[in-house]
Amino acid sequence: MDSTNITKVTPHISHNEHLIFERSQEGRIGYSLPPLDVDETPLDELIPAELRRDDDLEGVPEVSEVDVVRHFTRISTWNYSIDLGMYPLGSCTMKYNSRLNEKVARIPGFANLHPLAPESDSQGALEVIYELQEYLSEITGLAGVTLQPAAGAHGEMTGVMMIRAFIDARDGREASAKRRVMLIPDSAHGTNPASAMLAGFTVKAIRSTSEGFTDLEHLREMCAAGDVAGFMLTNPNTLGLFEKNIREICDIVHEAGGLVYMDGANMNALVGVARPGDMGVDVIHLNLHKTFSTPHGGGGPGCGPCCCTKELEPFLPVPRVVKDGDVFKLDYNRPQSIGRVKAFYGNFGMMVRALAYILTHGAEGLREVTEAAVLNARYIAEGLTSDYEKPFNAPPMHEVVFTDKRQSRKGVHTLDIAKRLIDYGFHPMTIYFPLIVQGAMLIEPTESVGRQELDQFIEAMRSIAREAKENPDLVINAPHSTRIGRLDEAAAARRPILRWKPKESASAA
Amino acid sequence: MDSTNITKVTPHISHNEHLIFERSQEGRIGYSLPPLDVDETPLDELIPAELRRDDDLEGVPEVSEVDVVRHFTRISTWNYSIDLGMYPLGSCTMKYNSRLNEKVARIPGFANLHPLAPESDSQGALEVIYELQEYLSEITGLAGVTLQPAAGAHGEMTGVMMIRAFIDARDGREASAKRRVMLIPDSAHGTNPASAMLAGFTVKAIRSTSEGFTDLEHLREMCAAGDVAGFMLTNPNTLGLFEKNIREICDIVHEAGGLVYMDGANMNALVGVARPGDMGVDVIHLNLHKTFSTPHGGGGPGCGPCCCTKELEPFLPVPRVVKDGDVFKLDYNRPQSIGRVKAFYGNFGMMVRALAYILTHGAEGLREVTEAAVLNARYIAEGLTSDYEKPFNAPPMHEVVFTDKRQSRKGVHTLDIAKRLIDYGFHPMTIYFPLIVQGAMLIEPTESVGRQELDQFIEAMRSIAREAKENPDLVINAPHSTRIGRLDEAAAARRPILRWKPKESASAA
Amino acid sequence: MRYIPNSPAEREEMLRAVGLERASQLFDSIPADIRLEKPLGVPSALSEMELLEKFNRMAERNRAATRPSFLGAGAYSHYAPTIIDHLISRSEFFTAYTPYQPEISQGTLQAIFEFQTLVCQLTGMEVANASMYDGSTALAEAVLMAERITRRKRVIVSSAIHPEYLAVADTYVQHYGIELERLEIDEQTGRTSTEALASLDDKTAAVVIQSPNFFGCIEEVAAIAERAHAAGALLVVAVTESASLGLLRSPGASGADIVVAEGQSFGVPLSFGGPYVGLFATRDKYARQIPGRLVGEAYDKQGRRGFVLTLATREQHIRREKATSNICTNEGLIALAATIYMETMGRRGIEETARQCAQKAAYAARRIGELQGYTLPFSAPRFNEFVVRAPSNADELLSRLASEKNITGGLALSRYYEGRETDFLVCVTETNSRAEIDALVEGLRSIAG
Amino acid sequence: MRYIPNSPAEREEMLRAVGLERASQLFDSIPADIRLEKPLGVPSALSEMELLEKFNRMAERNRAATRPSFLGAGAYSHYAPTIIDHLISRSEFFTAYTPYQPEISQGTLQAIFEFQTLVCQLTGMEVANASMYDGSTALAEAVLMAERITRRKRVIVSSAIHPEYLAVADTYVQHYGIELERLEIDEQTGRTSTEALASLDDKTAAVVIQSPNFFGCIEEVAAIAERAHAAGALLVVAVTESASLGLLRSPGASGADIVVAEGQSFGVPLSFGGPYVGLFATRDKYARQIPGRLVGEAYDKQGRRGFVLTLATREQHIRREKATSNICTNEGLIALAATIYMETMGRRGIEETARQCAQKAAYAARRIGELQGYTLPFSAPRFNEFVVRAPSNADELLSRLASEKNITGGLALSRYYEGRETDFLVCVTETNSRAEIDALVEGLRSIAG
Ligand SMILES: Cc1ncc(COP(=O)(O)O)c(C=O)c1O
Ligand SMILES: Cc1ncc(COP(=O)(O)O)c(C=O)c1O
Repeated sequence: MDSTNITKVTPHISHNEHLIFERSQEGRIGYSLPPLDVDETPLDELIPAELRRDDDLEGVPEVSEVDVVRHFTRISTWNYSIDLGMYPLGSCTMKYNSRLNEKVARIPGFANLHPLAPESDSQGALEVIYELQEYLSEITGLAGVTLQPAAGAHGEMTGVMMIRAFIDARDGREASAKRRVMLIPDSAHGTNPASAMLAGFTVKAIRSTSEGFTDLEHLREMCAAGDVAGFMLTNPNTLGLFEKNIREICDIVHEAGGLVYMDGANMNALVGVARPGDMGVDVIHLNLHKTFSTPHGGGGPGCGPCCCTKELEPFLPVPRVVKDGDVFKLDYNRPQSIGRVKAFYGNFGMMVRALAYILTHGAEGLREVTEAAVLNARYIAEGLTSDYEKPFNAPPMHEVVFTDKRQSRKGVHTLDIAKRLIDYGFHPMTIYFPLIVQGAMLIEPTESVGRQELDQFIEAMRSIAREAKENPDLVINAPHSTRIGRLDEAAAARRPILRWKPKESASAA
Repeated sequence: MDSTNITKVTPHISHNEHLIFERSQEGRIGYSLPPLDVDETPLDELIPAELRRDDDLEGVPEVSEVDVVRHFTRISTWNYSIDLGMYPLGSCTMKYNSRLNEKVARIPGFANLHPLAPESDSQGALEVIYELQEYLSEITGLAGVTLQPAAGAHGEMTGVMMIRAFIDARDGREASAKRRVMLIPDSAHGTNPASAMLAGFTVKAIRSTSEGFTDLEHLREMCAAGDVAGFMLTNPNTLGLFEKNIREICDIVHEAGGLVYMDGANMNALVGVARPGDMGVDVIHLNLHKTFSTPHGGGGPGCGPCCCTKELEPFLPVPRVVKDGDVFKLDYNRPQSIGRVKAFYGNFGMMVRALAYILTHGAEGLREVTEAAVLNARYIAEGLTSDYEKPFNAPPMHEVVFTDKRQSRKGVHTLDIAKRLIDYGFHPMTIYFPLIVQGAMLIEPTESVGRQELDQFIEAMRSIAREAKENPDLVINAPHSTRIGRLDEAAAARRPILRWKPKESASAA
Repeated sequence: MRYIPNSPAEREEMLRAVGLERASQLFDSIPADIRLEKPLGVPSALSEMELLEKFNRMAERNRAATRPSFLGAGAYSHYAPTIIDHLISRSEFFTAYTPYQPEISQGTLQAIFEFQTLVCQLTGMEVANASMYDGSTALAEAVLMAERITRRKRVIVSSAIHPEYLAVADTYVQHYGIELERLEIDEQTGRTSTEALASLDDKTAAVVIQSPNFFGCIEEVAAIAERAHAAGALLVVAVTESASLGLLRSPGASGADIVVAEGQSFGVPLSFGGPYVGLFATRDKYARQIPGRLVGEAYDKQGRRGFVLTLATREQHIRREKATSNICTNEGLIALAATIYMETMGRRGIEETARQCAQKAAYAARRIGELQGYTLPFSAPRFNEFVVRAPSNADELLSRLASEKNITGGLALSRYYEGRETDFLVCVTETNSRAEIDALVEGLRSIAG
Repeated sequence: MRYIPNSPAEREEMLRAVGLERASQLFDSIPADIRLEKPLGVPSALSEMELLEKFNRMAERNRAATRPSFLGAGAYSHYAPTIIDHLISRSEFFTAYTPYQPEISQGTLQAIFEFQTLVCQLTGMEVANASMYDGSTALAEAVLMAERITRRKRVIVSSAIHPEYLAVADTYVQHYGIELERLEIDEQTGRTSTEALASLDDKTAAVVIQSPNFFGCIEEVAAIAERAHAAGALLVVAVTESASLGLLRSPGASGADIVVAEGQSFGVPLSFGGPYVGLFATRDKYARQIPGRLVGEAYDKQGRRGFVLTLATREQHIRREKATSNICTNEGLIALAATIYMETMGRRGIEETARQCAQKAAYAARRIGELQGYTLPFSAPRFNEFVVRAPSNADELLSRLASEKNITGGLALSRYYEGRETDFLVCVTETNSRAEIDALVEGLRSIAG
């Protein structure tokens, strides 16, 4: 039945929840505090008026607890989430987030522990960090581990800075000053060049071959220049293909005096099956919020541990968590360290979850996950080849990329297909990444999806392919089933409104 | 945009979640248990085969943890709930369920306590029960309290059985055998007569006056017969009106040798303002899951404490929680008790929540709630009088009743108005109760709703009244915005399908 | 008050809007002489911080909650998968009312339909309701239902049923002219002695047993069913430890006509005795005699499947005093928890849990039976509970075990029975590690010796 | 494995469907010589029960988590309303990704828009981003942003900034040719000594201060802002204790150009140092230089309001090495928690919390200041932290306080500074009861005496 031509109907009250500032009413209260239990000193005696606020916190909302609960419960229903269905964002590894891990991270002994508490009274927390370091070292086949970085990009910055510090130490500042080029494939994620930049490197791109692999010729060429500090590659690469020449790649870079950085965002294809350390990689970052299932939280928090070879270990950030007998300690005495990348020890809460993930799976379970994840991706690849163009032939690992070549002939582009997928009840795949594939659609089902749902997804994609032929407008105008339609992002960027303002002054945005 | 004539679109994957049995796949696993850590004895030595299952639990689902989480997360989105908006079910008191109370009830010291643990090691739990008893006694103005009943109806049964036991003791079995009539207003909730029945009473109805009050004449008449054991009334009554003659009513019943039972479902209109004990009531039940905000949980658990006068106290169920010095004890030695109405001590988890509710509000807060609840109902009454017929003139307390008299002239009935309200994003009010009002619409906003939402509700109801005049079919065919339309309940009752069966044998339902 | 959205100022405005000056006028219809003029004798409001402190302090006094325990007797410690609490905490479930409006209650309705199905599968019955308050009230309702079906007044109940269940049944039936005759316990086997069944006659509405019974002994349900049916009586079977359904022949398969059970074993916290959930199942032919709510399949105009509350004509809101029961609010959220438990554990997990309970109990029983001075008086096969006869007063022995070894060793039967001063009931589940069991055994040894 | 929906049998079928026999063939594209042939050196799987046991055991070893504490120094114990954890635990929030698809991410997007607004209101700035990793990295990014804006390389930083923040800044800027010059501390007031500001010149990109500073002293922000602006430099103000924003003149109102803060005080658990959330705010004119994500208002064809990620051209996925930062995943869920905190506490609760912190700290400072042998070296006004000079080595004194009195009395400054062996930093918040404060005072007295 068509509900839209029915006057004054909102399908659900939760569909028109305003901003909290629009709900606020003077005098409403949502908090409770015990009465002040010490004798009060006149504020002026404590803090002179000129150092105190004089705006009476004008504009900060005044709402009841009930208002807050309804507000966030309602707007939460506007989100898609893993718990509602498959979330096949390529490169993002949207796998199931275990409730058990959430519970463990909330144990008061962890949640209420102050980072500056005496080490002797924080042994359990230090043990968590140490044990996780050990397992990540085993999984990557690399000796040194820091858990300090807060996300993948942060881990990248840490890793490339370590490469720089290592080369400085190895060649001496002067010689190393001539080694300031970081090679990065044209298929790489944007954070790679941005992170290299933070370490003061000049970024040069390495071409990919028509098969979707690193162009060894081009790599040799660039290395020949002698100014190469390192090569940052993702493996499996962002096309979902395993760089079969990885050993040779590492050799080329090493012979040229550079180091190999691996972006570990795609480790969900390798855990328990192959180890970067065994491939010749010198340093890698992991995304615990991908491979190790810590929740994405609508954009973080993450945790981006950095693992490296023995040679690079001295350059890891301080402090390091070490074991001395059966006591865990913080080691600050690392003269060659690149320094700190974050206050305290990183996103500890994520470490607890990731350790719980590893221990829940065990060795067999971790490999089982990898197999299931790759199998699911293969299954989708198989299911869609007849309807969508696959730019590369090599069998995909944990994710597969398609293009909109065929559909675009009818004027239907990747963005339209993605939006139309929403009407079928799925979150779209990653689109327009990697940049080297025209209208890329990067699909990563992860291991957390069952066969029926994979079949539904394949059926939906095929149906969209048919619609693109028979009724392109239907696809081009999608989505048709959401609370709001496509938003005018261009206009939003032209005259950005980045905060709420009270009506009167709203113009003065 | 009209999404319904778009082929193969389900607005959201969560909209077509099947039964778990339809999801089940042989070999899927959702559980984890530690390996058995004792040496295993062959089952046949423990339990002979003929006493063991031989069906291999055929048909019980086999699903993964991820399947379960998605299944319930999806179907949960098909529910309306207090957290999504106003839930104005008259007589049900759907108020905000505090998260703090949920947290408190889950404290391991309560959640993991076995009911048969030694009293000396359960003092905290006994203290919760005792303290709650004390406060409920203060709130009702009645001396004796039991928390054993699991819900309101259970409390009713307990209360009327106590009345019967009291009369048996007072008049002697023989004389009392002639007192087996329980008077109940025609406006009463169905559980009242059903509970009276359980105590072996014959139920006789008392008429209500055209003003919506107990008909005193009729009451006197019935009492004259001399066979009256008691009178069960709800106050404020189910029309939302306070029985202003309550004192007189109690006198009439008492003089006739009967006792007065008050259904306390509507106590949200009285807490801190007036006490049943002061009105002459002998025994009352409360619904902690209404007045004291323990969550309804989609149909329970509830908790229906029963409070009574000193005279009735000896008849309360066993065991009672008593305080002896500063030790809390279970007292089983109550020779006149009606016995047990439930194993153990009642729905303890609800008691913890209700006590937290009382302590969070404090004396002032409890009265504030009552005022806010009655004010909200008055505000709605005021807002709707111009569009809907109000059967009674007296000012309503915490809830107000309207009829569909005006709308039904156009063929639009209460059920249609209720369903149409769903399209406006509200849960409907209680309908067709009380039975004595034609097409009753009983509206109870509770204190948990803010003015804007009350105005939206009033506006929605007015708009429906307009639609009923201008476009009755729109209302008669409502709802138009839900996942499914009105279900054929008659057909469902004619050939009931009350469980899932595997396809093949489905016919044999 | 942070739970009341409207500010004092807003409430003032609203008062004006309805033509009043003072909030007190809202209560003008209450005669002055019965209005409460002083504030309630309730302490003043506590903040969240203060409230949590108070309850944490009280919880700490429940020492028994945090030590190894071998208590069963109607409430069992089983492992509850973490997702249960997460899912029932979705406010779409726990802040919803009874599903009176199916169009916006399908989540609850479908979950109940799954619950009813699972209860049927595990009990081996054909139809189950949406839940009762708990096992004990379910048993009482079963007796009343048997009377409705057979129109007979005599009911024979086993003395090996949970004493508190029997007490509740006594309360429920006392005004129905139903007499509950007790069947003795066979002191050899620990089972209900079937001799008295000879007295079965055409006045007998039902035979009521519990299996495994209160002493942990598995009854010969099939045999008793035959005897009952031969006399035209119904067999009512109660189960307090639902985990046993994963291993034992289902009551349905053994000939029961009505099965009631306590569902607490299915992922529901002990919570000092409640809220739990009563399971109630019977034969299709008795569906219209069932107490409580039933959810059935239904279709809308477009033929879309949904679920609704059905057969409401049995219920109090329609039939009033003629209803099959007075129950209204039941145990919805707890039934949901049990549903999530049964589906998460699933076919294999329910079986494995039962297997571990039986094996661990067997191990504990063997070890304790070997102890100097301790004996196991009953010979019948058991599931996960068994009676131990101690060398001295069991109550004193168990309190010493608690204070000296910090173990709750079981339940002294003197709580319910005279002449069983040295007996206590031990329960072992999958949550009791071998180390705990060994500590119990060692504790019993050292305290007795 | 219960987190993998497909059963082994289903996976076998799927393997066939993609034309393979064995799962190992899925990895044929990996050269044999680098495939891992042995199982990983990771213990075998733990069940839920075993896992919870293990983590509970580890958690118990964190004794400091469960005793009264007066630690601050960048991480603060504040009361977090219960609803925060309930709401962020809705899977619609915590299992969603960065809101790349606005049509099905409006919940997250609107929440971030509210977060940005609240951060602007509290800091007194015009534009704020969707969050940074934490306060320390936010500060480093602010320095880099100041360099981008001014194209100057000289940055003057106060030595009274959190030492770990300074360390992070050193790491971030080391390859940018930016030198961080330290401003000394005035040993009288405990404030940043402004003398060195004389050296401000046209090469100076920014002056960077923290207020309240690491020693708890409130800086004269406005005065420093004037000096900086006079030289065409920006003023960057860091706040580690965001609760202070409820009482102190906002950095924006005092002339700051960039404000960074640690948002942990807003309802975020201590969690041994993370995850926390960095607040980052500046002036409208610098909006296009901001690092990280920004959410803005947008409209669809029917003119319905929604929110989208905007000004993406600043970011790495578009600009790559020319981006304003490399940040991608930020602290979404923690920003949501902070948003819920700010809205629940609201205008009056944020003010009241700050007031109680200041009053309780003042009380504690006065009581400690009166103790034999203890002095308060710094004279500047403070919020809720202050330095105490002890009669003997502070580190030893605090360890005795912990072991003998079970109180974490504060932070010995020797952890970060040489020559401050007898100084320690005490923090008092609304969560410290008067009884706790008195116990601290008494403990310090008895241990010193
Ligand atoms: C291939 C790749 N590299 C790096 C990153 C950056 O990781 P993060 O978002 O945790 O900073 C991502 C994630 O977006 C990625 O997909
Ligand atoms: C007036 C009235 N009396 C009694 C009851 C029965 O209470 P319960 O559902 O808790 O058994 C209700 C609730 O439905 C009610 O509204």
